[in-house]
Amino acid sequence: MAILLNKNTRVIVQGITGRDGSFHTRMMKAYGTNIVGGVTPGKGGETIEGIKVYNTINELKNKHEVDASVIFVPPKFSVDAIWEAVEANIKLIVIITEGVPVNDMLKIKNYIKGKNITIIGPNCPGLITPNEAKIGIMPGNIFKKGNIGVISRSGTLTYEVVYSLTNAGYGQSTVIGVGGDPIIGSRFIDLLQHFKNDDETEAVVLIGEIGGSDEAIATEYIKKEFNKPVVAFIAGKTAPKGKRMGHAGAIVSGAEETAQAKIEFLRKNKIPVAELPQEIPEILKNTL
Amino acid sequence: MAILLNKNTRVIVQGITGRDGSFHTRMMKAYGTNIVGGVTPGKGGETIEGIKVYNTINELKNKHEVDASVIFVPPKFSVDAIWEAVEANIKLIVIITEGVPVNDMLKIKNYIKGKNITIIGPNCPGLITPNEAKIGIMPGNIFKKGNIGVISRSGTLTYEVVYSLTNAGYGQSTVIGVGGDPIIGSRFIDLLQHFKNDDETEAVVLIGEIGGSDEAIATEYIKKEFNKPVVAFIAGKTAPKGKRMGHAGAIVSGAEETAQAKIEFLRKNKIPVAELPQEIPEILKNTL
Amino acid sequence: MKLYEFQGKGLFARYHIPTPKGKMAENVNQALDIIKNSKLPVVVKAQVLTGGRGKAGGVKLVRSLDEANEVVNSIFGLDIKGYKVKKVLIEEGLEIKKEIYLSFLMNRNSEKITLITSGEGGMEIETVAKEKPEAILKVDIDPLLGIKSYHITSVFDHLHISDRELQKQFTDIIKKMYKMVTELYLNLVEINPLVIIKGNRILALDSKVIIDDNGVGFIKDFDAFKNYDDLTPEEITAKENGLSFVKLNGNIGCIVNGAGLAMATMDMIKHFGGEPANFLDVGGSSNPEKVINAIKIIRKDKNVKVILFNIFGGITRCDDIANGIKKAVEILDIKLPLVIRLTGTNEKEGVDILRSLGLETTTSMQKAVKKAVSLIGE
Amino acid sequence: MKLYEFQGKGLFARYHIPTPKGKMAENVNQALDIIKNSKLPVVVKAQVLTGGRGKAGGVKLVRSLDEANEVVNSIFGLDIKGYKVKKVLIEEGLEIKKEIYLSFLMNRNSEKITLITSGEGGMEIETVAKEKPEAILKVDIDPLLGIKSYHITSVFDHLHISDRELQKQFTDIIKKMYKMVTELYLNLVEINPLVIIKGNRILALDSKVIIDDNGVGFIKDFDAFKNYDDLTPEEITAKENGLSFVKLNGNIGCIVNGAGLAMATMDMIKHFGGEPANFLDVGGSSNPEKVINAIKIIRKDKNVKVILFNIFGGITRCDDIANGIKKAVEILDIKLPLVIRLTGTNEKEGVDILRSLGLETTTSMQKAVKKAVSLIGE
Repeated sequence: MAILLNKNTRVIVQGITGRDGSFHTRMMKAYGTNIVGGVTPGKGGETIEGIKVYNTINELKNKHEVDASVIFVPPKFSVDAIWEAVEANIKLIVIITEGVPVNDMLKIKNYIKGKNITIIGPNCPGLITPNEAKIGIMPGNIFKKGNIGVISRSGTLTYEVVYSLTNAGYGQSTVIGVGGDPIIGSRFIDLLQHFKNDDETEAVVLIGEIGGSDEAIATEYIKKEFNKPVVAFIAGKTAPKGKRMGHAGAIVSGAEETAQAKIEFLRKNKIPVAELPQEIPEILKNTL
Repeated sequence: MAILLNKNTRVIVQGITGRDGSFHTRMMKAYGTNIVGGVTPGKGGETIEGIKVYNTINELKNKHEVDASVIFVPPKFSVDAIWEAVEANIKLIVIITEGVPVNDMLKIKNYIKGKNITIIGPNCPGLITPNEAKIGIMPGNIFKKGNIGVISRSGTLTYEVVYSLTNAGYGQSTVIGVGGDPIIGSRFIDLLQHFKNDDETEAVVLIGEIGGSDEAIATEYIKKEFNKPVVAFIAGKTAPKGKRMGHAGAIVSGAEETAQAKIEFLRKNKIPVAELPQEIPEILKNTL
Repeated sequence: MKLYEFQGKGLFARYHIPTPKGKMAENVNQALDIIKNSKLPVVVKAQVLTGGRGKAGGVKLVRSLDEANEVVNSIFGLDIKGYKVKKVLIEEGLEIKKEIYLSFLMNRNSEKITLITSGEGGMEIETVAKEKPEAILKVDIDPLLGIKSYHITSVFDHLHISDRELQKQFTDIIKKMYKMVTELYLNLVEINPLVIIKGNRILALDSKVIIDDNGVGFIKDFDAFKNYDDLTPEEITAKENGLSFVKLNGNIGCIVNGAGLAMATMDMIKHFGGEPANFLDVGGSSNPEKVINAIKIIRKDKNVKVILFNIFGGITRCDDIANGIKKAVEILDIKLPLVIRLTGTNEKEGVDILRSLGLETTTSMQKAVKKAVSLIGE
Repeated sequence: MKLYEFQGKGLFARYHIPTPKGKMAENVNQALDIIKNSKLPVVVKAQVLTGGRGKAGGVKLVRSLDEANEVVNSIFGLDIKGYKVKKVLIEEGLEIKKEIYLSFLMNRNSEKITLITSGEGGMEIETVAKEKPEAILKVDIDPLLGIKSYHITSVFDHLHISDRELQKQFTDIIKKMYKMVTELYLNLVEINPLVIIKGNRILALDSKVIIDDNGVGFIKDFDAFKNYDDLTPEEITAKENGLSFVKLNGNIGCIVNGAGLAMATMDMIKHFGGEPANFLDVGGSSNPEKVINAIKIIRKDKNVKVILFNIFGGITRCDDIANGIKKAVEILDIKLPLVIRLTGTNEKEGVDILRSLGLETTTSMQKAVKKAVSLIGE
């Protein structure tokens, strides 16, 4: 089953006419994603990579059923693009854009509460259910169908880990990059709840980093309610305090936000933590 | 069981120190309502009718569990009072106040979607589950425990109908005045859904009036999904078009909003409509 | 509360929504003076709080000074659906390229703020809805979010507006109208037509503004555009005294607590063969003054032959009403027969007070209504 | 982005949040001039983008002109946590009756805008949280609703402020701070202390303002208070070129795509016994220029002995990076050894480009990191 995404998921691309939007539309289509339409205001009527472009989601929805949207719109217009997807009641919204203001994301998160809408990102690589579909910018070739769920705050580090998993024979059920911003649509705990109910997922790899407390919240949840093995990796042991490490959300603002503190807390709660990303398959082998 | 309210419901009174707030606190207590506290900013620490007063709901909630709030706050302060109850996540909020601006109610209604909060009112008499508890300003003595649910857009007209029901031997499960404003927390259809699932309710009396289309929406719902007898009364057959009849919501702005059109639509859908409020018990007798 | 066209345009000016140049006149001479000093043609528009003035001859073009006298006199002489024309607005004549309908309203059904637009500007929207529904676009806006770019994009798509400069002006007008709706507690703001004139400028040629009665208390300078011109003098007096009153054509005056019960009372009078003279809700928390004022207002109507009280006490207490009646009887010289139905909160106290005055009461609404109707028959 | 105290107070002035009278000085003479023309006492406050200046001697009272020279010179001579004092703010001395802590922040955990207040003004909030947690009140505000009267009531209750006049001033300040947070995309606005002075006036004695880096592009006149003073010159160059760069103390320069992978690369260097010289994320959609700029920035650091590329293509394409390296090799005279790890999107094209330059690549991160560390050892 995997989670959130499969080959039947009907996906639209917001910002489909831009450089990244069109390139990744091609890549997603090539991977098998069921892309039903694109949206760029003022470009309605064009065709990009064989996909019809509309001015608004509402116009598009008159023609197509939609399950998910991926947003490649530049920061200046991204906030309205997100609201458009939310107001159109699209159930899965993946925001690739980096640079969405935090206070807009706060409003959006508070608005979708209770509305059964899942947002992934912003500032994220998207998600993939191997051999079925991908939404976002992940390089499809490194993934392999299987039973490991992966949730990560980083893009390329996810590829690194997945690459090791695939090479070691561990395929993935669904891999999700949650995004590097301080306020993100889905946190570790939200996605763990999905993996808990997914028959295909036998174990989960969590890839965290400095900043915030999502790893600690996830740890508490895993300890109490999560019934599958989890292996973690935390990036940023050598990151200095108070400096933003690329991601807007990767900044240590309290002692509990360091990589060391997170690793300790995970281990204290019997969740194994790899020293190097490439060690994860080995640890998984001992856990499964 | 009745709906929404019983003798265990823990109720707070916002605006408890005002003339109406304190008077009706006494009346509610006398009827048996479990009033656990009151709120008036700046009056914290006082005691009204034996009930402790707090400055804010949050302060009150440190001391008491709360299931419902009734708002007697004057219009100028009522909007913040409603938001305070909503933000405190009180599950049943009854707004007696007349004069809440429509655009604030619109915001409030959109905000509570998906949050499992029920609002009754504004500009309403409240609700009562006879022999258990009442929230609001209804005169308790005319009610009698029984199996008829009553939903009404009017206050005193409700009393009139209930008085006839009680005199004819028909007790009530729960009686709700939904309020006379154009935008109200719970519309007929919302409450019919509650009555549908209530074992104690055997039939429902709907008391409508000119303006809006809540009666038509309820009619469609009853026809399709409601499995108990319904008897209706619609006030305003002699009301001129385009004139507001007291209630902000009681104004005919289209042909389908007249009493005649509503009555016709109900009858077309096999829902009996009384000519006079006092005829309702007789019609019920033929229906049950 | 409805505003006049010129008041609505005053608000437009405040929000920088462009309108034609225009001036108000309150009599024929003023109007002629303005026209003399204007570049012709001008349009003379009757200011009345009702629709359909165009058909009634209330809007006319003046192309030359020769025409002015006749046009102005004819408009000031009009009575449009019962409203006498007391003011006219004189505006520059414009070369119109396109007419659009645009409005925002508080939507009872969708529970959103709804933008409505159509390319059939100048026609009444109800007519367009009936005859050409596909010409209408409705966009529901969540008041928690406000108006967004994609809402506006869908308006452009619907109206086929692709010119960038027009889009810019249009966006500006839409956003400002939305701002008006939220800041001024409007139930409706309608521009019909919004026109595109020569030179690709967009202007609001007309205005219809309705303010939420519950909102007026929250508007800072509400007094600047308050008007009661669509109410009768009695309705104004009632409003100022916290009573809901609507005049009808019958002879049984009604004083009722609660709007629903008041309507049901009217309906029942009719049912038993009588004719109600009014709708009157004395409201909750009644103090005795309200009853006195209610009686004063009702007996101004010389058709009224009997006053029927129908009181079912809830938040209203029967003793308050009874005390009001008592005071009224003491102060006013009431010649009309009073029929009193009294029941509910503090019923006993109320009945006792009235009994001490020799006034009979009943607890049955039907009995009271029948009695009032029968008194007319006598 | 952090603002200086004086910049934050500039924003306070714009929002009409009262602050003490004060003037800026950029050198000793300016400062002494200002003090000469001021009513004494005054307070001289070092302007640095870090906390703890008080303990470091960066805030001093000048009671008489005799003291001025010594105080001003001592403060301009300070180095506070690596920040040299280049500016001071000279403010009127005030008679303080009460000190309050008040801030708003974008709260990652509750996902609300959180108001934090405490009666222990002047102390660092982290210290209060540890030593006297009950002194702190946190009020979560839903950004869809904004700040409401009951939020403010709970602040008064917590701080025991019952004086009506004080409540009025306080309410005003709280609402304006909240407005600042939302309009200026602030991650934090902190007033510590907010003081009540003689005559019951409330003033912001200090300011700490952090703007959301993602928000700065949306602020209209952001340039007016932009500053990069907490960044090194290399960090500024990096920022201006769209690179994320943080200087560290090691000797292995790193160029990585993706922040997480960049951190993991640093961690792995350390793990294998090396020392990273920097964090550098070239970001997604890289164009060749970014790679050239990255190399330029890294080799300014004379400690760097080897440059390690760790590229895992996703949105970044390997051929773009390879073309960047190619151009850099052509334009720049690169003396440092390059260790290149390249895999992912367009890997083959990238490897081919580099091979044509005689540059070896690997697909293994561990191999690359080990090689870089071993090159240092040689």
